[in-house]
Amino acid sequence: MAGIIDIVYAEYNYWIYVTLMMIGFYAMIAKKNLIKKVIGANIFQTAIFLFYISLSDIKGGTEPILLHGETSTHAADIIYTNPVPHVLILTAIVVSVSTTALALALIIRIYEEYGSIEEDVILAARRKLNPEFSEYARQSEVDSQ
Amino acid sequence: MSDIQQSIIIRTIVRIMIPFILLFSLYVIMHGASGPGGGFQGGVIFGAGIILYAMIYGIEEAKKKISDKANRILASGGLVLYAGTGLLAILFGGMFLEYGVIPLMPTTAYTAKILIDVVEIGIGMTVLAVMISLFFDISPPETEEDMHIHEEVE
Amino acid sequence: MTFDIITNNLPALTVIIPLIAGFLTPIIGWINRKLCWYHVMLTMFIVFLITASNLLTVINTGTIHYQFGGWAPPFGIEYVIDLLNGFVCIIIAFIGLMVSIYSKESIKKELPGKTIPYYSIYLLLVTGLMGMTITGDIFNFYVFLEISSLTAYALIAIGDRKDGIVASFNYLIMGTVAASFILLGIGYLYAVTGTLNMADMQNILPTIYDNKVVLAALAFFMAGFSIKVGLFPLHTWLPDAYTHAPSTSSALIAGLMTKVGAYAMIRFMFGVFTPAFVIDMTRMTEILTWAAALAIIVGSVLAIAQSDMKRMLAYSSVSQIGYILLGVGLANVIGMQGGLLHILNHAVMKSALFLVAGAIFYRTGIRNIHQFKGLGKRMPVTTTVFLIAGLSMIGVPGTVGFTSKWYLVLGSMEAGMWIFVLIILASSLLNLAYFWRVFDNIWFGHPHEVEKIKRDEAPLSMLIPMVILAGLCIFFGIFAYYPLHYILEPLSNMLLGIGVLP
Amino acid sequence: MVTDNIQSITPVLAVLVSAIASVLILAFGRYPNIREGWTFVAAFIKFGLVLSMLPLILAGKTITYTLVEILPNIPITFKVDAFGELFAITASFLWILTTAYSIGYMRSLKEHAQTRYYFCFAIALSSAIGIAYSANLVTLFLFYEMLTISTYPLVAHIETKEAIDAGRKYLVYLMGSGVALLFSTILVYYYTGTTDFAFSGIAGLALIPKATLAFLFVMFMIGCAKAGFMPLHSWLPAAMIAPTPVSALLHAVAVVTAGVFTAVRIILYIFGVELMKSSGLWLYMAYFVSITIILASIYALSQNNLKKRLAYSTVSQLSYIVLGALLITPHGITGGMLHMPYHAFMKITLFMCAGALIVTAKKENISEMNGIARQMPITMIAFTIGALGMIGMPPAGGYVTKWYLLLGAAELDQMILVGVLLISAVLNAAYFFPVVYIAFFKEPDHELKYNEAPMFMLVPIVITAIISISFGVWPDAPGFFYDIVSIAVANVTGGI
Repeated sequence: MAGIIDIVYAEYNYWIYVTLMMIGFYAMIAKKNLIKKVIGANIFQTAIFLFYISLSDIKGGTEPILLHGETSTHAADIIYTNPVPHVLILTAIVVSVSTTALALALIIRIYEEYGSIEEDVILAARRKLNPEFSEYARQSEVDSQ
Repeated sequence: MSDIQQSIIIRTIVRIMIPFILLFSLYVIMHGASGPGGGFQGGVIFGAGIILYAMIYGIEEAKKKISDKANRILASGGLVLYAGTGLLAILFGGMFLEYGVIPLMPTTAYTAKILIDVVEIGIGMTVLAVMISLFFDISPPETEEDMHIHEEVE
Repeated sequence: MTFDIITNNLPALTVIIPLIAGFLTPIIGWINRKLCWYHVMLTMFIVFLITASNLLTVINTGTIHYQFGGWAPPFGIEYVIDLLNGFVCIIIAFIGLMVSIYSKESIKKELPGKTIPYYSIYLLLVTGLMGMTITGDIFNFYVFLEISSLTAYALIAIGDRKDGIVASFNYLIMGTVAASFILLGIGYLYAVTGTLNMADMQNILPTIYDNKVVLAALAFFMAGFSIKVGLFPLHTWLPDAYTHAPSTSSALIAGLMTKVGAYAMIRFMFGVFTPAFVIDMTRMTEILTWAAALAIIVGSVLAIAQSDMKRMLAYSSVSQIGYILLGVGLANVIGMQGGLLHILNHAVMKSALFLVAGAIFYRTGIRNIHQFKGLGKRMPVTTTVFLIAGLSMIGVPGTVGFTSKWYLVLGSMEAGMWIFVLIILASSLLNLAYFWRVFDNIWFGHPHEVEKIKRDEAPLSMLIPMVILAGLCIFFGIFAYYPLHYILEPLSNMLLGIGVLP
Repeated sequence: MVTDNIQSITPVLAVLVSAIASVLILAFGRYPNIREGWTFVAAFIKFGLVLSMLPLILAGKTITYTLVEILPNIPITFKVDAFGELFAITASFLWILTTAYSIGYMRSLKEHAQTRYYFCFAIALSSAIGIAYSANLVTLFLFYEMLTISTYPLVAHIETKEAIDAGRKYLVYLMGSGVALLFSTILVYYYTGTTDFAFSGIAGLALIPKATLAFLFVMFMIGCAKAGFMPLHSWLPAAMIAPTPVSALLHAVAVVTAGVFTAVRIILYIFGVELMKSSGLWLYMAYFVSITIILASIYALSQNNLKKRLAYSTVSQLSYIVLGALLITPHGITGGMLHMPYHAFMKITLFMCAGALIVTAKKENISEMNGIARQMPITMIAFTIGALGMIGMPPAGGYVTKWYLLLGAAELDQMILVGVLLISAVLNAAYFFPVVYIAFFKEPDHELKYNEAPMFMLVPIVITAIISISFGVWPDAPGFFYDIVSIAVANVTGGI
């Protein structure tokens, strides 16, 4: 048993990220509320960001910035953390923000049109409005059961 | 208006804070070439300043300061500035974004620093404009009429 | 001298021109709204010329490498154009050009007042797709993937239809899951290789193939891309999104998004991982073929059940994606050629079909197949285009559908998978079933009322792209030799690691 | 026998003529006279072009032309040999007559959508000539599918629900079988790397396993559903809903003839005489088509609708042609090949007579035709000539081919097949003579006045009837079908 605990403890960052990711994934799939879906997506993405960030960390490392007075030869002695994942994640965060913003904008429009952000209500409204749709909706309900 | 929006303390503090926030954002943008910072961060800080203003003084007020059209032009202009700098490098015979080839300053590094600053400004413009317009777009409508429509839907 | 400057930088310009143009659109629209269309068309035309020139360069002199900012890989971002993405790029640019010509009238009617944002997003979508295709950097790929996805969500939701917004939201959720999986896969690969450059990665990976992280990365990539291309069990976002988007958006997204997704899948399988890994070690290609075969059948069967034209076409896309991936998954030169050829063929056919659906909707407001009676008389050119594209989908010889089917069947025989032969042939009968229903409704059934119907054809700017695409359906059906011989054959050899890189 | 090969674009032109005409027909859709004028012009030019190649063919040469290579190693090539020329002459000559007949028929009945009708007809003819001149299976498949698609609007022409259903059935059977043909084409290409027709068959096929070969043969024969083999025949009677000139087209000019043509092409030019013989496939298939011959005749007996009776008769007669090709002796093949144009001419006579009855006397069912010969003597005489040919009695040509077929069967010691041929002759008589009897000798229900069909319809009937007689009276006229067939037979049997 101790072995397992050691493994969990030694790489706790990965466990955290996996747990967060699954929470987010669950919310995206299972929650009927559209806002909660978006929150789920955010948790999911944030989990991945954490994974990237923890990836780049080195014990005892310092931020990779050349400070004044340090020459390049001097710099070789210092352990730097890897800056690349940070840069990548910066971009990914921007992407995530854009996605969230777009999702929220869509939710506002959905709310304006259907008066609800609950998936069930929207589905029912669509079925009522659009007879063509009913077949499809029934089918997808069967799928989900 | 909510209580918070009416609170004189908050209104005054926000009024005092905002110039500093914006100034700091400009510092962060311009510092991008030589240290931590850059267009993204600075733009977001700038946007946050405006959003703070909008939260306290109302969106209509904020829109008077920075209109939708201005937002659009800032967003487009910023990217054009960024890509234009890259294209400038092409015109001087280099690769895209290869700043060193532009004979602007005596040393290559110096030229690159100046041009990276230009690029950062462009990015900053876009980011701040997008942040602000996102806030404007997503925030609930404030006028009486709009509210009315919403109640109907519910 | 000036000419050199441009020719040296063509790879970068492929992406940058639509990007800048996209952001110039609001400014141009601010000056005069009508200029937007000319601006977009001109941009797409220039992009098309650039991609054509890129492809010719690749065919003549080999792969192009372009280093951003002069930073050499693996540190800098590198754009690499080889036969595969040169081929896909020109398809993107061409379909983009055609749809942009078409959109003039369609936008005026379907999206009044949204012209400027539409065109702006349009060009950004093209940027995203181009970037995804052309980049040689795995993270840069992710960024462009997200650009294209976000713009696609926006293009679907931009219309007035209520359902479009919900469809777009569902697509967004699915797309986010897909993109996150891909991001995770990228993270895993970066963790084990320490590089983001595709070529570099391909050199490093073979030494660590027994590492479970690599395997997990492959699984994440395949899951992510399967959602993006709408492979059968993961296709649920696709029919709604295609159906409820505005006509031009459907044509563009149906014609291109899934193709680029398929491209990405191919690129990752054969350009990041090695053929040996995906074919022999993990048998990923074999799994892919079965999934694709399932998609072919289920997509066609579901298409038969639809009465909404665009929905029918959407389900047919699900099945056609199966063709592409089946060919790729067969992992022999012939099947691969069939799959790759189908990228071109399906882009041409499906765009034409969606444009026709849009033109019919534009003139009559009808989407339901059962109401199509008498259309043959009313819109003869449009319906003829539909006939040609529909016959191509069925796979009648002399049209593009036949050539890819020929290769796919031959490839399946080569692989010894006779069941796939059966599936491909059966699916062409299923295609016949759902397309003929539409043909019947268009031309037959009301002999006496038809005489009274007046000719009421779509405007010229909508007809021209449709007719060109229909012409291409036949052109590439008869002259399939050229793409096959000059591009696809060396390309398939290259992907499968047979022969030397050009 | 060495054949010289000539490069010439003539076959391509012959195919294209009616395709070009179809565009003109569409363009002049509003002016019926000009529209039909184009059809006539195209028909004559086409026949002229086809005929212009005849001297070369009779001199034992072949003409090829490669149009374009659609896929690497898979060109669209045209090749005119004796067998193809046989079909091309039949189809292009009958097109002239059918056109004249169509004009009479369609105008008399004031049919709708005539432009579409002539348009599709022209395309169908292009496809038929394309099939005749194909040099490989891919080219053949291209035109085969084109023929199916272009004849669909003709079958569903009247656009009632029944017609559309018949059209669907037609399409499902023929496109479905097209898939089988495609499959076997690809299979041949996969195993041998070529799909070209060769006089002695594709050599590489002899190397593949016997079970696969049998499977391939079965797939090919399913692919030839246009030839109306028995389990896959039911589209043909259903398609009788179409206007009569279309039935004539289906039964005589293009579709089913194209089907048997393809079947014979595959049997003799893909598998080849030697392979058919060594693998024993010929015998199984011969028994199989014998069943069709007998069963279809029995079905025909029970039909009251004249056109349907003729349709089943076609199903039965087509199998003669295939049977001839399967009787891999020179005599048998001669009989089969010769039966193709003979049957076309005789059957078109019969159909045109049936159409004339519909237009003039408004009668479709045999039971209503009491004494009809008093009203339309010329038509019914022509009908009788056609019927005699079908049964295999002089003076029409049927007896010649039947004689060769019997000879072939006897040479091979297949007494069962001889018996089948004789029984079928009896059955043919059983279902044709009542029609003749009713028309000529039964008392009419009411007074009938002399009233023939319009000239446009009558003249073609007379011409085909006369040609049908000429087959019987002077079968080996120089430069006529017999000469062409003998060259074709020499080609496939290696000049034995």
